[in-house]
Amino acid sequence: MANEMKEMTYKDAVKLAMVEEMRRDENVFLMGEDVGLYGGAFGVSVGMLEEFGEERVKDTPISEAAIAGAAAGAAVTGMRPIAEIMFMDFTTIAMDALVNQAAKMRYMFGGKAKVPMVLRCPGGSGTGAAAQHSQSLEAWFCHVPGLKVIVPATAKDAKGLLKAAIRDNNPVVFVEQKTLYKVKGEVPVDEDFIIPIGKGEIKKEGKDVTIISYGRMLPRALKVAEEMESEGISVEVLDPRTLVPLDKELIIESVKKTGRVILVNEACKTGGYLGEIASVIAESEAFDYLDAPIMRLAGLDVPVPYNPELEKAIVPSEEQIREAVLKVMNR
Amino acid sequence: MANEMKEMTYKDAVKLAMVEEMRRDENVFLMGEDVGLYGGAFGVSVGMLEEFGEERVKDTPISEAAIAGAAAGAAVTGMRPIAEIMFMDFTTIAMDALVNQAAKMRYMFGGKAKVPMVLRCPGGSGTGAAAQHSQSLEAWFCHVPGLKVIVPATAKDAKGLLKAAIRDNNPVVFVEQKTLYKVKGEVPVDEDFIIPIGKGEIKKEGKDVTIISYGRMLPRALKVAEEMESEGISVEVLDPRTLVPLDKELIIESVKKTGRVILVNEACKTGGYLGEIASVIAESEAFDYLDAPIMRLAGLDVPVPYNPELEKAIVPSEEQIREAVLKVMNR
Amino acid sequence: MTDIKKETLLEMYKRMNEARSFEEKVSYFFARGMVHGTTHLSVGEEASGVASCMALNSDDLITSTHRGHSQVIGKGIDLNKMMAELLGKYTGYCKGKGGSMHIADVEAGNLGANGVVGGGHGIAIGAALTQQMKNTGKIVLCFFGDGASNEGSFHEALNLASVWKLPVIFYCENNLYGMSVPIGKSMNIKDIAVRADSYGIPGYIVDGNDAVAVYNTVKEASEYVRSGKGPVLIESKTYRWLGHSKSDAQIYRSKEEVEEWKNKCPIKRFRKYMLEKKLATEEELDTIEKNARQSIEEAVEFANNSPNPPIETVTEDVYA
Amino acid sequence: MTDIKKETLLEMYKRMNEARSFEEKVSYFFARGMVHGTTHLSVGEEASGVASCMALNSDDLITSTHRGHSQVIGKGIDLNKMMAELLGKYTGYCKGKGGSMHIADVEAGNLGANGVVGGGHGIAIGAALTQQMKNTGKIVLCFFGDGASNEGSFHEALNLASVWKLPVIFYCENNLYGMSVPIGKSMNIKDIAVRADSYGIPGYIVDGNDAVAVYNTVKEASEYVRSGKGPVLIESKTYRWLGHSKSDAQIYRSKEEVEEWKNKCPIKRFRKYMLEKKLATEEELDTIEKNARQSIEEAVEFANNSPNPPIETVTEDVYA
Ligand SMILES: Cc1ncc(C[n+]2csc(CCOP(=O)(O)OP(=O)(O)O)c2C)c(N)n1
Ligand SMILES: Cc1ncc(C[n+]2csc(CCOP(=O)(O)OP(=O)(O)O)c2C)c(N)n1
Ligand SMILES: [Mg+2]
Ligand SMILES: [Mg+2]
Repeated sequence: MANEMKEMTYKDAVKLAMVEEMRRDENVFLMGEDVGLYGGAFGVSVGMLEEFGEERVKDTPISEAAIAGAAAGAAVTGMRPIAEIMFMDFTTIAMDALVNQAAKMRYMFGGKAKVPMVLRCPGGSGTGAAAQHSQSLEAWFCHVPGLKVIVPATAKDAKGLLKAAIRDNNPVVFVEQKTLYKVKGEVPVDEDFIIPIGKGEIKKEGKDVTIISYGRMLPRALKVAEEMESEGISVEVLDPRTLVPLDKELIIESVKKTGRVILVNEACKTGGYLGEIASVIAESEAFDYLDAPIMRLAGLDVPVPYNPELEKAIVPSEEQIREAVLKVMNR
Repeated sequence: MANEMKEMTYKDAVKLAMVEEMRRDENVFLMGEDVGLYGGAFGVSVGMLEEFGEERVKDTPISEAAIAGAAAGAAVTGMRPIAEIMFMDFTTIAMDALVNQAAKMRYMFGGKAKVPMVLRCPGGSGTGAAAQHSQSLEAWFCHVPGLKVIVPATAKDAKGLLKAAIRDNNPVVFVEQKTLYKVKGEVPVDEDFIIPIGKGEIKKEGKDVTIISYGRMLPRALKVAEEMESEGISVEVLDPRTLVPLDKELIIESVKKTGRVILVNEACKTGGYLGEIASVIAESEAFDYLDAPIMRLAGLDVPVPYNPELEKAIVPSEEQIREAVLKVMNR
Repeated sequence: MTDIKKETLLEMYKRMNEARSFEEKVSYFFARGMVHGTTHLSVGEEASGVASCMALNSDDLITSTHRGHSQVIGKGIDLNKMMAELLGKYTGYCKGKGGSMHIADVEAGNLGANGVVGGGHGIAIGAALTQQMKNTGKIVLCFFGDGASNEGSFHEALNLASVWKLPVIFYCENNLYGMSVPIGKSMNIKDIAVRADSYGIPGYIVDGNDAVAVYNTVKEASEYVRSGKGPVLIESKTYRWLGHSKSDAQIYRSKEEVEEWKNKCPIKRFRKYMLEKKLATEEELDTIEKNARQSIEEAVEFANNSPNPPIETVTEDVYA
Repeated sequence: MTDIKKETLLEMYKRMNEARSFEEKVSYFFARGMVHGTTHLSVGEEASGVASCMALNSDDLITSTHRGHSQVIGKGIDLNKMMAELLGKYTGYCKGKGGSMHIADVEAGNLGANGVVGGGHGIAIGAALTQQMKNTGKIVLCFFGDGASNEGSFHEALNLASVWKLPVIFYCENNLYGMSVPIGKSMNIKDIAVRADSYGIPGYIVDGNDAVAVYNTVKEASEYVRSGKGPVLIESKTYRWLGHSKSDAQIYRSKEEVEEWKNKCPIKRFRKYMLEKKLATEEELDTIEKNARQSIEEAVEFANNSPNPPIETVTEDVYA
């Protein structure tokens, strides 16, 4: 039982985490635009209204600032809100509440407050929704002390990490991946299955080169890694899963082992979080083990275009990841 | 005449840039909270109302989203607005207009629009204004394709770069430094003095180690660099001035020359722009010239505290910069 | 009140029919997975979108919305380029980079549809500021939905526009729903027009399915606005027949409600009106309808024959 | 209407005097550069800040503002810890990390002053949601200024609170100015209370310099709100005597205007009222005033004798 697994989609794993925590703790509730009867723009919360009622699955007006602000206010007074922002792009409207209020309240008040809220939002391109519905803005939140930032790439991680986020006493930005919502994976049934925030995972062991990736790019990295076995290149794939706090130890150990590292995400390259990861490596003892420059493979520095071919072209492809591996291997 | 210089404060240099451009081009105007009679929270625009009238120096309601939105709308229809956000911290309220609208309009519309606006805002700690009035959030804007980002550290650069920003056909985020407002420097009188956006400057030549710094931390870096001459360490100080576009060439050349690099700013370290600069170096040919790991010296990952001693402690001190130099020099 | 010129009425009828045909075609494409992404159709709202724009001068400006096809067709758009954009083609208004949610033609005064609910409010007041400062005599019409009127950007923009007396019409298309949430659950007022009082500006309510009423209301409002008296807020009451976007099971409303509104079809109603008033003949109107459908077929053909954007354009147009 | 208990009236008078003395002291410190940063004084607004809070139950909650000293003293605060916080001391409410703009005491229901104009709106509705969901019977009073009522957060919060019938009083201290901009240039309405209509909630206007009127209005409103009928908006008309913050030459208003308002001193007025109504004797009131000044002297002493925060605390309290 404790180790029982069930196959489900990433989306259903997100829902299961919410449902389990709402059953467990009456202070947990969900609010957001169209999360009730409609079940959310991506159907993540379908059925939750039926189980928990309008009291705990709350449709809001289209007011992102109020959603995030209300979450902060509810959290600091004893609730554990989960606030859904329909697309990550619309966190732009919630930034003051999230950054200046939720993230800073504890510190500004000398440690005499806690703000246990989760802000869920789907990020990423690949759905043909163009420039204002496709961004990957996680780097912004990583730059705000007081926030934790999670980007799960598998159904299992989604469940374990969202449960951890809901139980955490800090504001957590939980970035879901639109294009992974329908991807299935094995998920522990155990209601106490939690993945600690701040623990990365080696998704595939290897010894020649480390690929560090998260979110939508992770499956691509894994696929390439598997394929390269046949070419005699042993690729390790590491998923930090949590961006803040970052599992530096795991990263440094892996890079020390392989001596080569490629970082892959889909956010715009300039100013993205890969720069942080690269710097952590460059500043660490792993620097001396590097046999090749640290390589970032990220999204192009452009808004997300509508045309499907253009849209595809802005994020790293399997082919590009492959080439990157060959390059750092000097092949 | 063409090379004539005048001593003035950083603040007055900012004003002079605005005044000259407003005289030159009737499409340029200033709007923001209390920029008129009051002259802005930091007195930057004192006197401008008198010269240009309420038509062109416009007090707004306290509505940051509308300020940035109106700037975008005015810019795309033929004006060249300068929008002041009173503190950088309040750009949190203007993010949708700036990021989803202004920055993306040109691209979303297939290149058939231009958005010549400048968003001015003062950043940084050191004034006892605590967590919501002291942030250095430039990294956010650097991560948004379509925006240019400038952080001048001297009166001369402030004038030359702001004029360039006003003449630029793209949205530019111009981050002023509160604690430098009263610092004086020599400024060219020439009304056509422009510093091209994207050109960094070697503020002091050296050969042993490169310090890359900008904004408030630059004078500190320079001071330390001068002092270290007597200890026989030759420190080069490079100010990128423009963060996007970044003068990669200048950076790479400098690092190739010195083989050692320290990056200094006051923003929170995690997810800050130093990570980008570090990665640019680590990915470049300069990597092979590195004799020491790339070192970042940035702000602590905490909200800005009120107490003056705590506030001082969160940003790199001259002493810490000094130690960093000694460290990379293995002394 | 109705001294609208016959040619204007016919043109209006034409554009309403083009909008309807355009969206029926798009809906067909989506149902068959022939288009990428999503789209938001305004079927049932044609009078609201078209007649409002037609009451403007042709060089006035608009900001449009995610549900903007009727609006921009009302403004007078090249259907070929619009269809091409929807299909992501290089010949589209945005060279295939924008799609349905970002159709724009800045030169012609269409400052863009917007993927952000309430995203047009700020742009509209800025555009109006330009008209005021340059003294162009032009005005701006800002489209938005009932749901958008709950965004902070609505409040900030209306307030600023009022204080500065900007020449802008805030035109709220109240179709009774946000995505799935009925207005009764997103605001505690019956008429969005009352919000005008918060800014000391006139508020109008108009039956958004009555093309003539829409036209006259916007005309009247535009005179007020153009004269320098400041902005107004118009609430246009209407209804969308189809789902919010391509994937909407519509469990939040009843079939009866939808049917009821289909009976209030703005196109049929306008047709009936013109016939009753003898402003046009059956034949004339039939021809217009046929031509409208024809124009859309041609637009599809144009779009289908258009190239995709060259891949290297992906990095172009970020900076000017 | 005035059946306010004598002890309440006297306590109110005491807190108003404490607020006045507190700020006079702070003003003195600032003038001499003895305090770090900036501060925003509410001298002249004591009735508005104090009497409103006193009309609440002691376990009700508030969100305060950058100009919040009268507000939090009205709520009943430990003056020692407050002064210590202002001086950045470890014994302050926020261990010296917050300062004047962030004085908070979450346990006592003070959810914090706010450096962001309009920053409290969202927090207040969230706190009210907690009370509603947990059925505590408590309500929240959200302070903000006339200027703040032009922020988008105001609009979003009032609308959401209205739809959800949250137990929150939105209490606008209209002191006629933002920083330097008079309300006539930041909004096009005479009374901010009219904005209540946009949300279908009751709006009240009260003379913010009349302590008894403020008390009674908030009392009445709190009964409405506590009974589950949803939020209300109260506009309290008042005036700040001093500059916006420490560095303000006040060229945007005339000396006469300031003098006029000084003549409407809320403390003197309240004193006169109590004497006329024979609710207190001169002696009683003198003693209260003296004690108030004394409390502030003691607070200063407490603060001065308090340690600075240990430097290593700088990295504490970021995460729970
Ligand atoms: C800021 C923002 N929040 C949420 C959304 C998702 N969304 C797109 S359309 C829509 C409903 C908008 O309702 P309304 O303004 O009434 O316009 P309608 O769709 O009814 O025409 C929502 C919630 C969005 N695009 N932008
Ligand atoms: C979001 C934001 N914008 C601007 C400021 C700068 N600022 C501080 S107080 C103030 C005036 C506020 O006016 P009002 O709300 O009327 O309050 P008052 O100061 O009159 O009490 C301004 C503009 C701020 N702190 N926050
Ligand atoms: Mg609607
Ligand atoms: Mg005020």
